[in-house]
Formats: sequence, structure tokens, C-alpha cells
Amino acid sequence: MEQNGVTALGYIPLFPLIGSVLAFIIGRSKRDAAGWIATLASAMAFAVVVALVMAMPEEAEYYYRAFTWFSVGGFTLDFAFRFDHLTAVMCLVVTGIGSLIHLYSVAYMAEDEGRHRFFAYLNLFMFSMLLLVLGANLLVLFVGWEGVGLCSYLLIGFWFKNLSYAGAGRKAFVVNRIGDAGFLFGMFMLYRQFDTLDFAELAQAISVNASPELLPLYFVVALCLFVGATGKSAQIPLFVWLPDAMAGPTPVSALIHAATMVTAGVYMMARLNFLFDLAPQAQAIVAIVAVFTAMVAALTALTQNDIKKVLAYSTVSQLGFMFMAAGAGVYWVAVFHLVTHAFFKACLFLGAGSVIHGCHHEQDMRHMGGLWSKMPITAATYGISTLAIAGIYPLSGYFSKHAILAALEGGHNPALEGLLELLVPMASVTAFLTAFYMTRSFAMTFLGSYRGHAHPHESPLRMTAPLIVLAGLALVGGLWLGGTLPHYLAPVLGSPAEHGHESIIEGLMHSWIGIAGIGVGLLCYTSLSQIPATIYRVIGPLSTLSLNKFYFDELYAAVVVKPLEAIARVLFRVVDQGMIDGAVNGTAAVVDVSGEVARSTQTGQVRHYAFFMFVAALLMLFLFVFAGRV
Amino acid sequence: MNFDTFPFLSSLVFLPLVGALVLYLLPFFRPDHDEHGTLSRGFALFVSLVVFAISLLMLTHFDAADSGYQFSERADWIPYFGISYFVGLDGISVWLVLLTTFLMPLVVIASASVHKKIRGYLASMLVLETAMIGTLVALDVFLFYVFWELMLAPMYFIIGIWGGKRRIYATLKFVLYTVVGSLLMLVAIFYVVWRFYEQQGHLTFLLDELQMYTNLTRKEELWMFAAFALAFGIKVPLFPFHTWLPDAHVEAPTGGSVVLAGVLLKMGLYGYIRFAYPLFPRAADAFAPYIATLAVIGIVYGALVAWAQSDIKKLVAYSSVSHLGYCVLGFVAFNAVATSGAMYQMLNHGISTGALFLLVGVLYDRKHTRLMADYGGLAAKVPLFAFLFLVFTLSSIALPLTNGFIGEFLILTGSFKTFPVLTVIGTTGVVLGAVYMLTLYMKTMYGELDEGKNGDLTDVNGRELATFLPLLVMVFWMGIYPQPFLSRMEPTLNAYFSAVAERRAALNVYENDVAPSQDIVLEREHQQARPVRESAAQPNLNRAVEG
Amino acid sequence: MTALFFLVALVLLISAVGVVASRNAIHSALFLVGNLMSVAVMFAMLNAHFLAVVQVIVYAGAIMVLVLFVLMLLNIKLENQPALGKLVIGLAGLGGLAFLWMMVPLLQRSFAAIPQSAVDVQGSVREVGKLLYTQYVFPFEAASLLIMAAVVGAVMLAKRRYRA
Amino acid sequence: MEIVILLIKVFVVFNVIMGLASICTWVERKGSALIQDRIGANRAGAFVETDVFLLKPVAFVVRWLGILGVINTLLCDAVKAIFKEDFVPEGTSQFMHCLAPFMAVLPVFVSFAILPLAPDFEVMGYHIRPQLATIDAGVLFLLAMGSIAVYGVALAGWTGNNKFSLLGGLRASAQMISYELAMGLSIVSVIVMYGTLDLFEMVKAQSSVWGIFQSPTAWLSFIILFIVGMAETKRGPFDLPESESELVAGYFTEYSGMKFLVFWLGEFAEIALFSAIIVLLFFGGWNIPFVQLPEGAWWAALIGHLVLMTKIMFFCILQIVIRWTLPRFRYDQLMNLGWKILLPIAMVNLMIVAALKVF
Amino acid sequence: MVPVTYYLTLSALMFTLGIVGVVIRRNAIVVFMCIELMLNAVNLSFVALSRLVGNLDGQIAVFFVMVVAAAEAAVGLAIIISLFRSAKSVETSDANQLNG
Repeated sequence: MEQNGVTALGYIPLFPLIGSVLAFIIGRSKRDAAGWIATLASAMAFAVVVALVMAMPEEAEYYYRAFTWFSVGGFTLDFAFRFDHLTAVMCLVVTGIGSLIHLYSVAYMAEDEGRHRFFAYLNLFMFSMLLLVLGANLLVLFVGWEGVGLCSYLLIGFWFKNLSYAGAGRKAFVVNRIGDAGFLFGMFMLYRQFDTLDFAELAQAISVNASPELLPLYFVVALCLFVGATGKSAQIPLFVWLPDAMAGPTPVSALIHAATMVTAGVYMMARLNFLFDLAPQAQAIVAIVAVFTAMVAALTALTQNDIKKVLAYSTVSQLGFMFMAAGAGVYWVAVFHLVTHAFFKACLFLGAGSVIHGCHHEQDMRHMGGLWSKMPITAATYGISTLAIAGIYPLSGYFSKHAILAALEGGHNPALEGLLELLVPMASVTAFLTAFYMTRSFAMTFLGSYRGHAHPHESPLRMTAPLIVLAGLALVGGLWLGGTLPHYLAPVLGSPAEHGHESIIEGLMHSWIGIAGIGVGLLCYTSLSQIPATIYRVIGPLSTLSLNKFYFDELYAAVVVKPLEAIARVLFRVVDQGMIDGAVNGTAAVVDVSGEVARSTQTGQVRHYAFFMFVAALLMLFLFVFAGRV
Repeated sequence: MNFDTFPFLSSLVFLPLVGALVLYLLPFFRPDHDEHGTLSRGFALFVSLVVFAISLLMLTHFDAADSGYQFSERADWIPYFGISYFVGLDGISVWLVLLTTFLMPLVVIASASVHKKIRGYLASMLVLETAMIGTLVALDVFLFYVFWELMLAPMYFIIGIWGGKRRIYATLKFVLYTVVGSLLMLVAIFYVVWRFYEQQGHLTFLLDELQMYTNLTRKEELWMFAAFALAFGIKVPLFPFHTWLPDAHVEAPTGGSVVLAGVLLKMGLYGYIRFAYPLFPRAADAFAPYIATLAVIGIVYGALVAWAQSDIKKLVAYSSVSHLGYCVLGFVAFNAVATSGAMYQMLNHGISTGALFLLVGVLYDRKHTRLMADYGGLAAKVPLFAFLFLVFTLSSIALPLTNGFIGEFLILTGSFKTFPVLTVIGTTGVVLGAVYMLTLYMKTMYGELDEGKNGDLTDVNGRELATFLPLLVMVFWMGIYPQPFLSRMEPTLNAYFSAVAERRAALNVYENDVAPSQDIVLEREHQQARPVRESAAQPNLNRAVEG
Repeated sequence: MTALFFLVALVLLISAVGVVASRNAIHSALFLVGNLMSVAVMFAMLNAHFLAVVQVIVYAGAIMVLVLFVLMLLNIKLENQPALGKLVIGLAGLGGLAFLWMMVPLLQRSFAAIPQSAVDVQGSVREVGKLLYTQYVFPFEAASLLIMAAVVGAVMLAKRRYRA
Repeated sequence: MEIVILLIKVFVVFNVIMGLASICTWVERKGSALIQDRIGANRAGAFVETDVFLLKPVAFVVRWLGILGVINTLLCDAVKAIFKEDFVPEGTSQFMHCLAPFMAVLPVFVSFAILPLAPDFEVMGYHIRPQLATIDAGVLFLLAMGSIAVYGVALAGWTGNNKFSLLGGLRASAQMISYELAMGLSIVSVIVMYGTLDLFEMVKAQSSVWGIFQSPTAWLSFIILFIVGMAETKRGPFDLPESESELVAGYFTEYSGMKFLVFWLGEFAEIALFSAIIVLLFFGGWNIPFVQLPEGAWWAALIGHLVLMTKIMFFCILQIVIRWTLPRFRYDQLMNLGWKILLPIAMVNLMIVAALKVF
Repeated sequence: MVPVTYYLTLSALMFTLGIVGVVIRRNAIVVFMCIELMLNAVNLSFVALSRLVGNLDGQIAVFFVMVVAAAEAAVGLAIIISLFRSAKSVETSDANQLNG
């Protein structure tokens, strides 16, 4: 790798940074300009990425060292970027979809008076995400990692007047921080073992000493990094913040909670694939957790009435799928699903955004319905994306989801042998559920008669254009990428097992799960509308369970938050005030009391003093007389 | 005016003192004593800026590669006792001096809120600055102790006169607590000097000589280190000795809090680095795990208790207990990465906590209350203040690209090597840190604005902004490009590690062939209670070993 | 000679006990006079004639007269408060006994060994006078100064301050 | 054998004291009457008859003696004192009340012990020195006894249990104490003059020329000593304590009977004592001017004794005469005389004598 | 010749009585007298020892002790009188204002 490499790499994150600063400063006076500056900045970043991808020779990768961040006692760390195929894909997704969302949000946030702040944060987010993706070592990745967490905090809590939104922001940041702590442990162990955090050096060092006694270390490191990933990509233990994150404006959800930030975990596992390969048990755990997350999220999504909450849980579920692939050891499939998911989920979120925009900030699906006629473009794009996510043949969703299920069955990972009989059916059931709740949301919003009291209208072109582009990508993406992606990522993630090209009929055959899901969904929510009501009565407690998101929040509150608060209060009251301060003030009191005792000997009676003197003289005499001899 | 002979350090140490005196004599020059203190404030600012300029000039002349003492000036003070005025600067103390001179002008600007007896306030501040710089540059143990105690006096007045309601209790507790510790240290110093005198025949208080030639047995070393550790442990609020800090901070005026948090707390750890470890290396090793445990307890305990606070200043005070817990953990881990991380974190803490106290000061000047409940939803009313508060909160919870992250990351990475388990517990402090700081930020800044109470709140004015801008710049500069700072610490630290290691070896050598006999001698003497202790024979024995 | 010694010693001790034990201050004063007289006799027996006379003049003649003056002037009533509790007397007695128990053997041990010197020293007025004005002249002058101070002091203290 | 001699000496001395004292009382009464142109005590007739045959000769002797009147008055006084009621004021301790007169009289009697009554003489092989006790300190003993006398007076005053006797007692002791100073100094000047403390040697030293002429200021010492003598006996112009109009009889108002007699005799004994001292110190004791008696002869000793006695009687009479002629001093004059006149003169006199002695 | 130890024992006894007197008695004047008693005891032993040793220094010491005793008596009694004037009684236990 040439030393200082391509300075262009430096420009990619630079543009959004400058954009963010300019948006904030100029935006203070001219609110509208902020939107365009931000969009321009992300577009330029996208342009640079595309140029680099075009110019990059097949096997090469670019490396750019900005400056030595710090070198302390033999541990030097550069602020450096790497641009290989994996990064290229991620950058394309981030900057591409980012620019579309910027364009969309210019219109969406048109009348919000704090929008200059919004666009500054959005660009800052782009900057951090690019840092995360481009980072040449774990530390720069971690910088991006926390930067992204910060921006999500700022954006979720954007409408800070509402204390619950601010609380959601704080919750997101704290949960992410817990994940980051895990990530830090992983980094410490790596540093302690290999004295470096640079990916290239790590890969080289790990490949050299893959000796057996280091395996447990790799297992622990892999697990810690996965904990970090769960925090960021909302897997089982730490996913609670994602649904609450819907408190932020919809474009935020689209960009951060669909396309980019949540996928960071997957990217990290892909980037460190050489490490995870050496820890099969860790991968097995990843897979198991992923499947369960997918299942739980899907079940919860069934009963959600808020359109954004449904999409949030579907994201968690889809992430579960991605981690299934990663857990199975087939990383390019995970990335493939990541990309396709970015397309249709962003489109879904933006669609939901335009619906909410149309219905004047109405988010509850029960007050919508029958928007097909009023918002045709939104409905169409939303429909295409629903089909894609359900995994119907020609669309991208099918290819990536099918590849995941195949990978899972393929079983590259030895540790997964026993569990396959359990995981694969669960995965397919989840796929069915995904199709079902997506059609439910589609039906409740667009089909039937309008139940709300506002009068919805189609969103302007600037909002619908990105929808159309994304829907197009969802349509064609699967086909195009299915073929090219495995070879493109081969140098980084290893070459995939070849698999035959399917015909259309085989495609349709394989997507029977999706078709069945949509069918049942349509059936329930259009004609036989009373079926869902009866089902709910029958499985009564189950439905309330899923409605309240399996009480995870309450669980965490009871197990972690409340006790900690109690401990804190006790520590302060009892330990700090009581014991330590008590001891300090206690010694003062002791001195006071002893003073009082000493004072009592001064009786004022001359006789007493005479007697004391006499006794003292006696003692002296005694000492004098007997000291000599004793 | 060639700069290599210019007495940088002495001018740094004594200029503020002169300033304080002139301030004191001001009314005699200008009988029409200015009633609201603009003259004295201006003069004090001028003095502190000059001192800052000199320190910057000195920095430019500071040779980064040289690990020894630079700009050292030496003169006999009390030759009879071998006490000399020996000041010098090296990688360890250069940045702390800079931090002091950097913070002082800000404190003087921030003193606008003080109205009664402003002259006395500024004079105490300048004297305090003299004491602080003196402590940092003193290389003669006695001189160090003098400045160490001198630091207390002005602080006593600042908290005692210009403080809040319970100021008398707070300042008395603060002074007594510290004095008790430092008296023990004084005893230890005298014992070491005495042992040196016994072995070398002449009296000296020079740190280098004491460090090189005082041979102590392991038992003595433990006791001496314990005394030093206690004195410095109280100053750095190590876990059990921290109860004076919240009281002192809550009752201190804004400027007092900034200086107290910004610099005074660092003196404790600086003491460990400069005196405790080099003098008693083996005891330091023995104590290291215990101090580390206390530090980690401090981190978690500080964070948790901070979370349970309702008074902002107390919250920030406990947060500094937690942050300094990191510094101590970093230093005690005693490897290049962790120790430089610890020293870097000391600077960060000075800046971020200093800024936080200034912010609280801004609020206190307007609303005269420090309770979180009295504020809420201020972000809408005072956006600039909200932005500044956000940046410094992020710096305080060590977000990457802010100064806090570099320090914390280095500390945790470095100390993971020596104390893996403790570091893991320590890292939870990072999470808890985020919890209480963001809770503070949310409760004060977000939510509905109560027009009645805080409706008339005015945003940060020009003067206050002048105090925040330099801090803001430092936060980002030290966060993004820490290399100039670290590179200056590097050589001194390496030399420091090797010196301590070499001293440890020498003591071990001394231990196993001379010391045992000496211990027996000591035991025998105690039994027979013979008044005269024959110590003539020893010195030549040691010299034989040394030579 | 020893018979005389024991007689005078007896008188001396009885009068000493009298001083301590008598309830009326005047009685104890008179007992003290008797005691002083017996001490004077002791001096005479020890050939310290000058001292005997001076003892009588100074102690019996001057000091006790002063004491009697004070007693009579202030017409001290009998000690109306009850005598001190048994505990205090017991304790003091015990202390005295302890003192004796230690002192007497000590004296025995330390002085019995020293032989009686051959010179039969005569404490006549001439010898004492000669020694006083040659060897001890400085202390003599100091003593006179002391007495002067005492007199001035006594006058100052006892002078009745008339309200101006 | 010494014991016998001692006893004889004691007997002789006692008789001398009692004799002098009683004669003085008589002289006092007769002298004062003579001075005041009235008949003295002559009533104490000795007209005693008795029909008891055996006692007739005794009665005759008494009547014959009575003529002399002297013995008679003395006897009658003694008898009167003995039979008077012995009254003890209530409120004071009985023991103290009796102790006081003896404490007053004791020193006077004891002082006579050191007075040499005659030159020494040989008889039946024994060298007898008619001085009861030859104390090395000699004259100082006189001073000592002078200060003891104060007790008696003070105690008498106090046990009288009334304000007048208390004040009288205090005034008397104050007077005695202040004059003691002058006496001390004058005696010291005499000691300096003779160079010895023992009275016997002093009288010997005057064999050639009387003391008064030996040094120019000797007469000054004599005068001071004489005045002090008068003051010490609280008689004469100095009898402030007991006969002040408002003090009734001073400190011995409460005394009657035997205790009063003791006081009275003590007083006269004191007069005799001081006249003796003056004679011994200044008027050559038993030396007759220009006549040199042989040493050691017993008859010479007797003559010397008689000479001494006549000199003493002369001074006693002088004192008594002075008492009944000079008016009484006021208290402040008394103190003034004592402290501001006598004392300085005595000091100056001492200095002159010492100076003379040295050069 | 009475051996010197008799005198010393006697003076020790007297001294003890003096001390006990000082400690026991409540009346200031009696305390003062007991002190005189103690001084006399010391004088006695001085003289006895001066005879034992054979030179007059002991007796000179006694002389000076007497001088001091006289001075002390004068001042002591003056104090007692002023004490009486203020505290209306000579009991030491009444003069305990200097306490606490």
C-alpha cells in the first residue's frame, strides 16, 4: 500500500464535516440555505466515492494516512483511512442513500424552525458514519462508532421540548454506550495481545499465531465485539432503544435506523471476518441471538399500531437476518442483505414519512386507510418495498433472504451443526411473519376507507423522487447485486461457494413463504376484517405480550435502572454523609469531649491542687527510690 | 534579552505574588478607590496574562527531547539544613504549569460575579497561583512542602469569605483534612532526610539526592510511602478521603471552584508522580493494587453518587472524583501508555471540569440557585449556552474527537495490561458517566421552559464567552491532535520509568546484603532500651555497597 | 543528752500534731509556737546557738505574732464547716505514711554511712557572723533585698483601699 | 555539786527579782503619793493582835514590821489578790485566759537568768560566777525574750473577749514590736562597743571606766535604751494601752485576782529588768568608780552586788518618777517617736560606733 | 551524741505532718502554719547535717531559709487578709472563683 495514499479518501468525510459546520453557521440566519448546503455536501461526497470506485483497479485498495493521531510509548496510532471493496459498497450505500434522504428531508423539515440544527446534525452523522466505514484501524472505527451514537442522540432528541423524546435520545445514547463498553473490552484485549489495532496488521498477526491457546482469547474478543454490535445494531439484549428512537423525525429514522448506523455492527463483523472465523462458537452464538431477535421483533411488529414502530421492529428483525448470515460465516450474504435492506427499508420509512407528512403528523395506522387513491406514488413505492421485504421473486429482498436461508442450511460453521433443525424453521417462520405484518401495515394504511379526520394529500416531488429511486433500486438491486457482489467482495470476504442461476419458475417456487404471508395478510385485512379481531381474542394474553414489546423495557428498568438509582441514593446518604463524614465529624467531637473532661480537673480548690502536687512528688520519689533497683 | 538565561520559573512563581502585593497596595496609589473594582480586576487580568505569556514563551524554549530538568534555577536557601531554592521543569510538570497559567486569566475574567472585597479576592487568587506554580516546579522537598501548605491559605480565604452559606464548615473541613495529611508527609520527609543524614553524613532536602542515596529497609519504606500516599490521597480525592471535595466545591465561589478542580486536585497525583514513587519504589509496587482498587471504587462510587445529586455543583464535584479515579488508576498501572494517559487526562479534567464550573457559575450568577429542579428547558431560551454546555458535557463523558476520549482511552488501554479486572469495572464508569451527565443536561436544558422562573434568562454575554472560547478550542485541539502534548511528556516519562526501576533494583541490592543485619540491629536496640544509638558504623558500610 | 533529745522530740511532735489537728486556729497557732520553741531547743542542742536565738526572734517573735495578729483581727470563728471527709484525711494520711515509708529508709541508707566529722562545729554568733559576712555576703544582700520587697508587697496588699 | 550551786543561784536570782519587784510596787505607791503631795498607802496597818497565846510573838513581829509599812502593804496586796474572785469572761476558752498572764511574765523572769549580779568570787574552793546561764548569744537572748513578751499581751487582749481589751492588747503589742527595733539596734551598738555578747565580760570591760564614757555616743545609746525600756514596760508616758480613758484598764481589764497580780508583778519585774540592763551596760554594773576591789574575794562580790542593787534601785525610782510626772503620749506621737526618731538615731549611732570601732 | 539519723527521722516525721496538714486543713492560716512547720523540719535536718558534715554552711542555709520564711509570712498574711476582705472567710474552699 503506498504510504500517504489517495488524499481523495480524506475528502469523503471532509465534505459532510464542512457541510455540517456551514449549515449550522449560515443556517442561523438563513434557515432554508442549511438544507441545500447539507444535501450538496453529501452529494459531493457521493460523487467522490463513485469516482474512486470507478478509478479503483480490480484488486487494489487505497490507503490514506491523515496524521499520526498519537504515539505513546511504542503504541503509535495513525488517523488513517482504507478504501477496499467492502468499504466501497458501504460508502456507496451511506452516501447514496444519505443524499437521497437529505433531499427528502429538505422538503420534510421545510417548516421546522430548528432545521439548520437538524441538517448540521445530519451532516455530522454522515461524517461520523464515513469515519466508521473508512477507518483503517479499530480506533478510527470506534471514533465513528461513538460519533454516530452521539448524532443519533442529538437527532432522536431533536424536538427536545418534549421531555419523553429527550429521554428516548438519552436512552439510545446510554444503551449504545453500554455496547461501546463491550467494544472497548474487545479492543483492549486485542491491543494487549497484539499491540496494534490496525486491521491489516491485526489480520496479519492473527493469521500468524492462530495457535490453539489463543482460541479462547479470540472467542472472548469476538463476543465482546458482538456485544458492541448488538448495542449499535439493536440485537436482543440492547435493541430496546430502536423503537423509542422513532421519536426523532422520520428522515432520521430512515437514514440512521434503517440504512446506515444500525448496519455498522454487520460491517464491523465483515471487516473483522478473519477474527470471527477463528471463533466458531462465537459465530454460533451470533447466529442464535440473531434468530431469536428476528423472531421476537417479528412477533412484536404484528400488533403495533404506529406505522414507524412496525418498520422499526421490522428493521430489528431484518438485522437479525443479516447477523444470521454473518453467524453462519457467509459474510458477503450479510452485506448483500444489508444493501438490499437499505434500499427497501429506506423507501418504506420515507414512504411512511410522506404518509405522516400528508396526514399532518398522524402516525397511528388505525386513523389511516384508503390512501391508495390520495397518495398513489407513495402507495406504489411502499407496495413495491413491501413485496421486496416479503421476499417475492424478482425483487432484491428475495435474493438476499433466500441466500441467507441457503447459507444457514449450507452450514459453513461447524458449531451450528446441532442447532440447524431449530434455527432454519424459525427463520422461515420469521420470514412468513415479516411478509404478514408488512402486508398488514400496507393494508391498514393504503387499503380500505380513510379513518382519519385530516385530508391527506400527495407529498411534493422532492419527497416522492427519492421514493421512486429507492423503489427502483429495490426492484432491480437484487438481480444486479446477486451476481456481481460476491465476486466484488471476494478479495475482502473470501470467495463464496458457487450456486446455480435460478430460472423464474424456481424463483417463484422458492418465494412461496413470502407469497403465503402476503396472501394471508391481504385476506385478513381487506375482506375478512373480523378474523384478526377473533384471533386476538383467542390468543388474548399473547397479543398483549407482543403489544407491550415483551415487557423488555419494564424488565430492564426493574433489573438495572431502578436498583442502580436506589444504590446511588443509598451510597450518597448512608456511605458518604453517614459513614465517612460521620467519621470526620466524629473525630472533632472526640476532641471536644476530651477537652471537657480535662477541664473538670480545674476545681478552683487550692486543696486539690496541693494534693495533686503531693501525689506527684510521691511518684517522683517512688521512681527515684525504686527505679534504681528494679 | 537572550532567553536561555532568563529566569523563567522564578518569574512565573513570584510575578503573581508581586501582583498580589501591588493589588493590596492599590488604594494607597489611587485614593479614589474604584467602587466596583474595574481597576483591580483589570490589573489582575494584566498580571495573569503576562504570566501566561511568559509560560508560553517558556514552552517555545522547552526542548521536547530533553528528559531532564529544564530552566532549573538553584540557590542556597537555608544552607545549614541543606535546604536550597531549587526549581526546575520537565515533561511531567510543564503541562500542569501551562494549565495553571492558562486557567488563571479565565478565573480572573470570571470574577466579575464577585462584588464584595474584590481586591482581596483577586489578591488571594494571585497568591494561589504563585503557590500552585511553586509546588509544581519545586524540586527541593522542603520548598515543595512550603508551597504545598501555602496553597491552602488563599483557598481557605476564597472559600471562607466569598463562599456560600455553609462556607465556614466547608473551608475548615477542607483545610484541616489536607493539613492532617500533609503533616504526616512532613514527618515522613524529615525521617527520610534524617536517614539520608545518617547514611551520607550531610543534610540535604534535594529530591534527586534523597532519591538516589537514601537506603531504606522495606518496613520503613512502607511506612513512609503510606504517609505520602495519605497526604496525596486526600488531595486527589481518593475514595475514602473525598468527603471534603463536594462541600468545598458547593460552597466555593465560581473562580474558587474552577481553580480547585482545575489545578489543586492535580497536585495530589503530581505528588505521587514526583515524590512518592521515586522515593519509595518498592512500597509503591506493594501499594499499587490497593490504590488501584480505591481508584476504581472512586470511579464507580463517584459516578453513582453524582447520579443521586440534586445540586449541579455537587454533581460536578463527584464527577471529578470519578475522573480523578481514572487518572490515579492510569498512573498506578505504571506503564508508558497508562501513565501518559493519566497525565493527559489531568489536563483534560482541568479544562472540561473547569468549563463546567464556569457554566454553573453563569447559571448561578443569574438565578442564584444550584438545584437542577429550578431549571428546565433552557435550550430554547439560551441556545449558545446550551451548545457550550453540550460540548463540555461531551468532553466530560469522553466522547471521541474531544480531549476526554484520548485520556480515557489511553488510561483504560494501558491499565488493562496491568489490572485487567479493575479496568473492566472502571470502564463501567464510562457508561455511568454518560448517564449522570446526560441526565443533568436533559433536566436542565430539555423539557418545557417554565416562563415564570427562567423566562428572563439572558444568554451568555461577551465576557463569559471570552472565558469559554479558549476552553472550547482546547477541547477540540487536544481531542483531535494530542501529539504535541504527548510528545513532550514522552522522554521525561521514559527517563522516569527507568529511574524508578533502577532505584528499585538498587534498594533490593541494598536490602538483601546490608539491610537484614541493620534490621536485627534495630530489633536488638529496642530490647535493651539503650539510650545512645550507635550509628557511626553504618554509613561506610552503605558507601561500600553503593560504591 | 539523748533523754533530753527524746523529750524535746516528743514535745515537738505533739505540738506538730496539735497544729494540724486542733479545730481552733488560735490553738494551732499556739501549738506552733510551742513547736518552734522546741525546734529552737533542738538547735541549741546541736550547738547552733545563734540559730536558736534567731529562730526564737524571727519565728516565734515575728512570724507567729503576725499570725496571731491576723487570727485575732479577723476573729476567725471555729472551723464551722465539718472537717473534711474521712476519705480525704485517710488518703492524706496514707500519702504521708507512704512518704515516710520511702523517706526514712532512704535517709537511713544514705546518711548512716557518713562518719560523724571530728570537728565539733560551734554555731556561735561569732563563727556564723564571720562566715556570713565573708563567704556569703552576696546572698546576704540578696536576702535583704528580698525582705524589702516582701515588706513593700505586704503593705500594698493589705492596705485598705479607700474609695476615692 | 554544780547542781547545788545552780540551785542556790536560782534561789538568789528569784529572790532578787521578787524583792525588787515588790519594793518597786511599794515605791510606786509611796512615790506617786509623794509626788502628788498625798499620803501613800499607809492604811495597811500591821495592827494585829491575837489572843491565841502561841501566835502572840508572831503578832508582835508583824506589828513591828508593819511599822515599816513596806512589808505590810505587800502582804496585804498579796492576800487581797489571792482572795479576790477569779473571774473568766464567758465566750473565751478558759485555758487561753489563764495562759495569757504567764506568757506575759515568763520572758521577763527568764531574762534575769543572763544578768550577772556580782563579780565572780572564790568560796570554799568553788569559783562561783553569779550569772545563772552563760549563753553564748548573751544579749541577743534578751531581744528574743522581748519579742516573746508580745504574746502574753496579745493573748490577754484577745481573751478579754471585748473590743476594748482587744484594742488595748493590739496597741500594746504594736508598741512593743516597734520599740523592739530601737532596742535591738542600741544593744547592737553596745555589742559593737564592747566586742562581746556576754554581759559578764561587758561589766568586766567597764572596770576602768563606765560604759557611758567609753565612746562619745554611748550616752546616746543609753538614752535610746532608757526610752525603749519605758516603752517596753508600757509605763510612764507610754502607758497608752491600759489606762486610756476609753480603754478602761487596757488588756487586763478582764483579769482579777491572782492573774492580775501576776501581770502587775511582771510589769514591775520588767522595770527592774530594764534598769538592770541599763546599769550593766552603761554604768559599770558592780564597779565603783576609782575603787578597785580585789578579784575573787567573797566580800568584794557582796559589795559589788550591793552597789549594783543601789544603781538598779536608783533607775527604778527614776522610771517611777518619770511615770508620775510626764503626761501620756498620744498614740501617733508614740508611734512617731518609735519609728521616726528613735530608729534613725539608733541607726546613726550604730554607724558611728561601728566606724569608730573600725578606725 | 545523738546519731544524725534520729534528727533526720524526726524532721521527716515533722515534714509529713506538715504536708498532711496542708492537704487536710481548710483554713488558709492553718495551711500557712503547716508550711512553716515543713520549713522548720527542713531547718532541723539542715542543722543536723551541718553538724554531721562539720562545717557551718548548713546553718547559713537555715539562716536564709528563715529570711525567706519571714518574707513569705509577711506577704502570705497580707494575701490572706485581702482574701478575707473579699471572700469574707478564710476558708480555702470558698475562694474557688478561679475554676472551670
